[in-house]
Amino acid sequence: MTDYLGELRDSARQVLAGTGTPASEDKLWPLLVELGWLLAPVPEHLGGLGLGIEGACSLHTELGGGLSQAAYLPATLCLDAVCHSDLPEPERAAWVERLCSGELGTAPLTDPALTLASGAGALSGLAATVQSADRASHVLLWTADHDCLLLLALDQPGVQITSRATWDVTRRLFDLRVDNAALAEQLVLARGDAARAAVRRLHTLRDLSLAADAIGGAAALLALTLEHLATRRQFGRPLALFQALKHRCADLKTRLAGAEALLQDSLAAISTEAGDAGALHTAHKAKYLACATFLNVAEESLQLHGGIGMADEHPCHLFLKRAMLNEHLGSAEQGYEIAIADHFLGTA
Amino acid sequence: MTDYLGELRDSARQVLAGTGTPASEDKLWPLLVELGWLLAPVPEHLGGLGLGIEGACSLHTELGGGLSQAAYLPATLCLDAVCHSDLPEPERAAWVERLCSGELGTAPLTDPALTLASGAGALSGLAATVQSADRASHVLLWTADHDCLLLLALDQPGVQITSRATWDVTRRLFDLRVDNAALAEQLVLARGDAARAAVRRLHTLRDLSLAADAIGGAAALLALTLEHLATRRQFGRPLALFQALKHRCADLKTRLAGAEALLQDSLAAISTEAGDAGALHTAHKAKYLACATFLNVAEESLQLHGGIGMADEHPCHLFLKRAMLNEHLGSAEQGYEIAIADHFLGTA
Amino acid sequence: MDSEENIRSLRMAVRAWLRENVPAGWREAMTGTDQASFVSAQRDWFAKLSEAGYATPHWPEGWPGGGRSLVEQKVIFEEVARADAPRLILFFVALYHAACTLLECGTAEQRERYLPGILAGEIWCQGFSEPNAGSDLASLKTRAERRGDHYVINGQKTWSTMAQYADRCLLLARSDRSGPPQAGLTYLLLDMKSKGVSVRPISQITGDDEFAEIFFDDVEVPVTDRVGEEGNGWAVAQATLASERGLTLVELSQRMRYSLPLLRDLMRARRCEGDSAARRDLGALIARVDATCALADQYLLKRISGTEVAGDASMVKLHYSRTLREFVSLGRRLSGLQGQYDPGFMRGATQETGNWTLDFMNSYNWSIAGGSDEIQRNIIAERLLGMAREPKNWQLESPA
Amino acid sequence: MDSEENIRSLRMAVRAWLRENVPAGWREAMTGTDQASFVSAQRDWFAKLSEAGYATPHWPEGWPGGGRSLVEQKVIFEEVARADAPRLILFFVALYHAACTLLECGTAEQRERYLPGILAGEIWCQGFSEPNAGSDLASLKTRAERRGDHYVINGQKTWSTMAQYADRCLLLARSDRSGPPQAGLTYLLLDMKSKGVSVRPISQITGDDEFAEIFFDDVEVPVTDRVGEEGNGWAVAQATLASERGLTLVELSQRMRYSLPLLRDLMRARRCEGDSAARRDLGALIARVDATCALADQYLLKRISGTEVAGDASMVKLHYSRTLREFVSLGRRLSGLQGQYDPGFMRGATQETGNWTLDFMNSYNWSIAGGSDEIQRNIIAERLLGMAREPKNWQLESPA
Repeated sequence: MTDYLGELRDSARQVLAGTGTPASEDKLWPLLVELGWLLAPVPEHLGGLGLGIEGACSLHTELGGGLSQAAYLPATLCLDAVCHSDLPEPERAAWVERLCSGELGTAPLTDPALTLASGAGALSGLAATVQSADRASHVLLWTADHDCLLLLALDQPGVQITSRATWDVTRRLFDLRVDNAALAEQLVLARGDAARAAVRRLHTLRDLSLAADAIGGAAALLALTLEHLATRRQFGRPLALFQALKHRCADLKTRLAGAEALLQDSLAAISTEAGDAGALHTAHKAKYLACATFLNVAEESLQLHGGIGMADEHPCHLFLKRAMLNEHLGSAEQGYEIAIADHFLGTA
Repeated sequence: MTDYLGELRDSARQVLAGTGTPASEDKLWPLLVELGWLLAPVPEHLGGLGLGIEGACSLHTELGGGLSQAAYLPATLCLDAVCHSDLPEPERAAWVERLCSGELGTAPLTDPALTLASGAGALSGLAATVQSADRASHVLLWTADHDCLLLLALDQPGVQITSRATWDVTRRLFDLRVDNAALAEQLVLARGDAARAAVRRLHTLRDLSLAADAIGGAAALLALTLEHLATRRQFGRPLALFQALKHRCADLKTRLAGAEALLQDSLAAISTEAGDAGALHTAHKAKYLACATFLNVAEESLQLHGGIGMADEHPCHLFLKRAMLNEHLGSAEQGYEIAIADHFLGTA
Repeated sequence: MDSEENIRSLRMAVRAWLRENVPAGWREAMTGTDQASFVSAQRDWFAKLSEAGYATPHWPEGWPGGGRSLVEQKVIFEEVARADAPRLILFFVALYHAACTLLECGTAEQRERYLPGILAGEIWCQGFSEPNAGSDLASLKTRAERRGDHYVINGQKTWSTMAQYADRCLLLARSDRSGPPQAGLTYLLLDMKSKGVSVRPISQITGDDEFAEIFFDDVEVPVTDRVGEEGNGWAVAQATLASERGLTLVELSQRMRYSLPLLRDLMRARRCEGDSAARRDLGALIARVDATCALADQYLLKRISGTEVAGDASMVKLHYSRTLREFVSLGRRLSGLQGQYDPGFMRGATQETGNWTLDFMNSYNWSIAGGSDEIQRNIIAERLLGMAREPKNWQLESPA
Repeated sequence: MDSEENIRSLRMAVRAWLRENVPAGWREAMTGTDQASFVSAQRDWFAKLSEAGYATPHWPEGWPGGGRSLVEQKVIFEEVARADAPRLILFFVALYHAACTLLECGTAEQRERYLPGILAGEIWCQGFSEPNAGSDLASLKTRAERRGDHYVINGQKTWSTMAQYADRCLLLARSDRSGPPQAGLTYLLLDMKSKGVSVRPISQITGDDEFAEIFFDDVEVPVTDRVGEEGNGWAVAQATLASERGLTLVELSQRMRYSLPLLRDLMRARRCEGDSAARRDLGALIARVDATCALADQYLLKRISGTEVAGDASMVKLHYSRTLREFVSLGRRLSGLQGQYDPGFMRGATQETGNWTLDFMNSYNWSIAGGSDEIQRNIIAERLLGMAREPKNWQLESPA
């Protein structure tokens, strides 16, 4: 299986080398559907490759490095929720089939603020940062109290999407407004305790996926920067020969290696228990460190590139903007560091 | 007057070059009394040189650079409080005379926790960080509510001093315990609003003095480090030739220049209005930045010295330890940054 | 002349004038998407300032507005910052770089020919930087070949501020490739309407295009438009770069200080005034901003008293650049996800717009251009701290 | 052999043994002011560990306790860290550096002669570092002159851990000054009781004296106590330094992780658990500590699988050293004024004593010794990232 993971990653790398930077959604989405990347994390008993979270994250890393515009990350979140739901068969299998063959089920990359009107079961509220919502048929949502996890069809009354331009142009985000959408018409995946566990699992996956994306971005950008330093000459010498710059690159590489090792460790530790609270805290650390490291690499890379990095035509800034956005995705409102500390202090 | 300040500083530099590092209290105290340094900040109408806070701080800087063990800093605080008190003449003049001719009036370098028993006027509580208390005849104290500023004689019942060893061996600090000392027997310098203004003035002076001490320490240590880097060779070249080290030194020098400019600016701004709240906030910034910079220089210097800096016989660590202590002196309990922000936000 | 009384009354006069004259809503007008409105807002502001005599305080006595001491110039810059008045970005090169170069190194004829145009609002740009030259000015490659009464220019310049609007260009080009790199440079005044000049705005990562590339294809420049001797361009360029040394950083650091309330507003809006982590960062920043202002002030006073030493200017620039980064980083971080939404295009917005992600990216202009932070650190280490300089002959045995 | 089952049962066995055998209050005993009690506590602990077979897991099959795989060694180190058991600082050079050097490069005779002594508790020290040599081992100056059957040693070593207690010394000395600096080094085993050896403990800034200087005045070492060929000492020294590569850092990073509760205790005592600034610092630190552990683990797994590349070890050391600094700095800062009072002397206290100022100063041992952070950065940049190396012939024209 690990071999298979390696092969998948290599082929992803090849594919992304061919799609340019950033990797356009139009090109990449059909390609990744065709190549079966959506099947990678799906359990074998549901017809997938059974590569689990590690498989998905391996691809997130490659897609992050290629600045992918495709909504693969939220699609895997949506798919995972369906796979791990208690939907009756063959309904569940049918959904897995649909979501793996090109129909996009997306998800918000931060926590939505949705409530269910008591009794009636009408859903209202706002979900921000829903990626590629205009291409999706459904979106995975959950209520603010984590009491209900559901798939919402986007083509129904009371549901409205608005495009929100971000500095990061490698992802297209939308605000999704829901106004009294009848729960009866939605596909409920879990309720009560099961929903709470499912949302924990979803949060865990989302954090690890964002971490993987960040690691991929940081590694690709550091490579780009090293190439620049090796090529560009000043005062008669390549920039890569200046010790002050070398030491800064060594620090970046070391931080990146640490964040990467932490992510690998976290993936290994939680692959069997993604729904519990311990797994979520493990994921918090991986997400925090990977995103902080990506931003650190991006800030330094812009400086190390000098003027050329300030030009729109050079990809350096695309990484920076993705890194800045990544930092604020997930459950970032109060800061991941605070959540990590509170868990450790037992004050959460 | 500025010329005179320059001369005083130059002579101080010469004196300290002769007393070794650290500059021993036994040698330095009699010398600085004799040289009239205590008179420097005393107003001319009280027989002093009228060099004010700037004069005192100029000497604090030199004494910081020489790692002075003499309690000149608290002595100037004590003296300033007497000079600016409403004590009747000739009593005040007599006190100024005593405190300038070698009798040590000291002061705590953090805020004491003292209360006056209501009505009776008996003082009780603890003052930590009283410098060189074993050599002093009196100590300047104030109550926690800032309602009373006084001189306490150390040779009386109910007053007890205990030496507290610090990592910093360039200052000798004491805990002072006061148990029901009758206020009648103390010399009250101010009460009520006058006391509150006097404590503000004292805090302002203390912060600026600590800042000056830190600037002096940082400058002397940076010079020592540069000398080490110029002298020490590795891989066939002086360390000063390695760009990574050069850049770190340039950063240290730039920070130091900023902290120094801020202190000079603050001294110029407040010399006429040391008792008001604006002056205290100005002093907070100078103290915070100078002490943070000293610590930054000290941490980097230890690394830049390599092994030799870890040996007790090299003076590098004496600066580090003084820098660590300085950070926690003054009103550091909640952190100076917080006080600066709160004042700016209007939430203080 | 610089008596406290005179300085105070100048300050009050400038302040009163600015109160009356700073156009309300200038930021919106100048940062709109429309190029024409940006240029016309800049022109209007220049005309006003110029009429009041505040655009050319650094020009010699005899010129309108001229004859001000450095202390007086500092007062004007400080008050402009304090009033949050627009910066004259479109005219800065003309008023400072071009004028000071002409005044210091030009002939009487050149001064008579060009200074009135500058006063009348001609726009100049600087043609120094080249692709692949970075902070290493001595390695410039644009050629100036002498042919009779003309130089013929071929090559390319980049990162030239507002070159797309410029009437004239301060050009540094290589007239001799034989000697040491600094020796072969010649300094020319070039008409941007000359045949063979083309300009391509650089699309920046912020969406703005305040810089441009300039291409020269057999462009002719009369020998009479050379400043200084042939091959002496390096020295003339140093004069150009020194022309506003200190003043700009006094202004910028003051602007940064006067912009601190933006952070207060942000913290209120984000309801994190009570958060000790945010307050600690803010408190530390405030002290560093004040220190930047104090250092910039002190530097200008050193220039005035003639006690400046090599490396002093570098410390001011580095201190400003690092502190500005902290300032905008804190804003960016506290803005959270909201700060990541793109507010749409803002032309010439420069710093401290309160759009923190934009401000954050723009702050790199100050750590990269005009001698990067790394170059400043080299200068500080070698010239001010006296640390050993790398020998000139250090070369890779086999160049990579 | 390394089946999950076997590893788990080893882990449980070690854990159970440690629970029974770690001496209660060892920290107090070992860090008291009395040298004798420190040495005897170390000896007792060594005897216990040795008897249980946990002191020499890295020795080959056939030796007591030996024949353990790297995975098994890792388990033992992890459990020792987890149990907060004492480190065998007094015996570390003997058990790792001396033993591995002998096993890898020594003759059969040397092994038979010295290994039993090590097992019996002989103390060895390392004689590599010299004053003014720092991280530049190739520049060593202590001389080894061949005279018949002996080498005669003259010179000085420094920063030798616990040399004042040592029976023997691993000595790297210069036998040839003619060739390139690395080529003329010879590796010797020296009896510390030899005539002409004197030791002076170095008084450290923490008050401790865990290092010493060693002086050699015409000290004779038999040629039979040479390891490897004459002039081949550099290669032998590399083997010495590689002997515990990875294991120590796994142990140290685990110790750091298990010491995080000290920060929790501190925050409780200082009543700043609710302070978001302190919590933010703590949260960031926890993630970095975990990353250090993960990186150290990953490195050892690379060694086991043979996929280690040059620079990997440097990243682990640098990551540990920087994170340790953050750890102790946070503790030092949160300790406030209380942390600045000197608790009195603590011998051999090493890290994570909860006396934060002491721990802070001790942390510099990890950023300076064993290849400073700066050296590690050079290695990472050049070997791992492939950044250009400075040409060997770079020299100042006129040496300063």
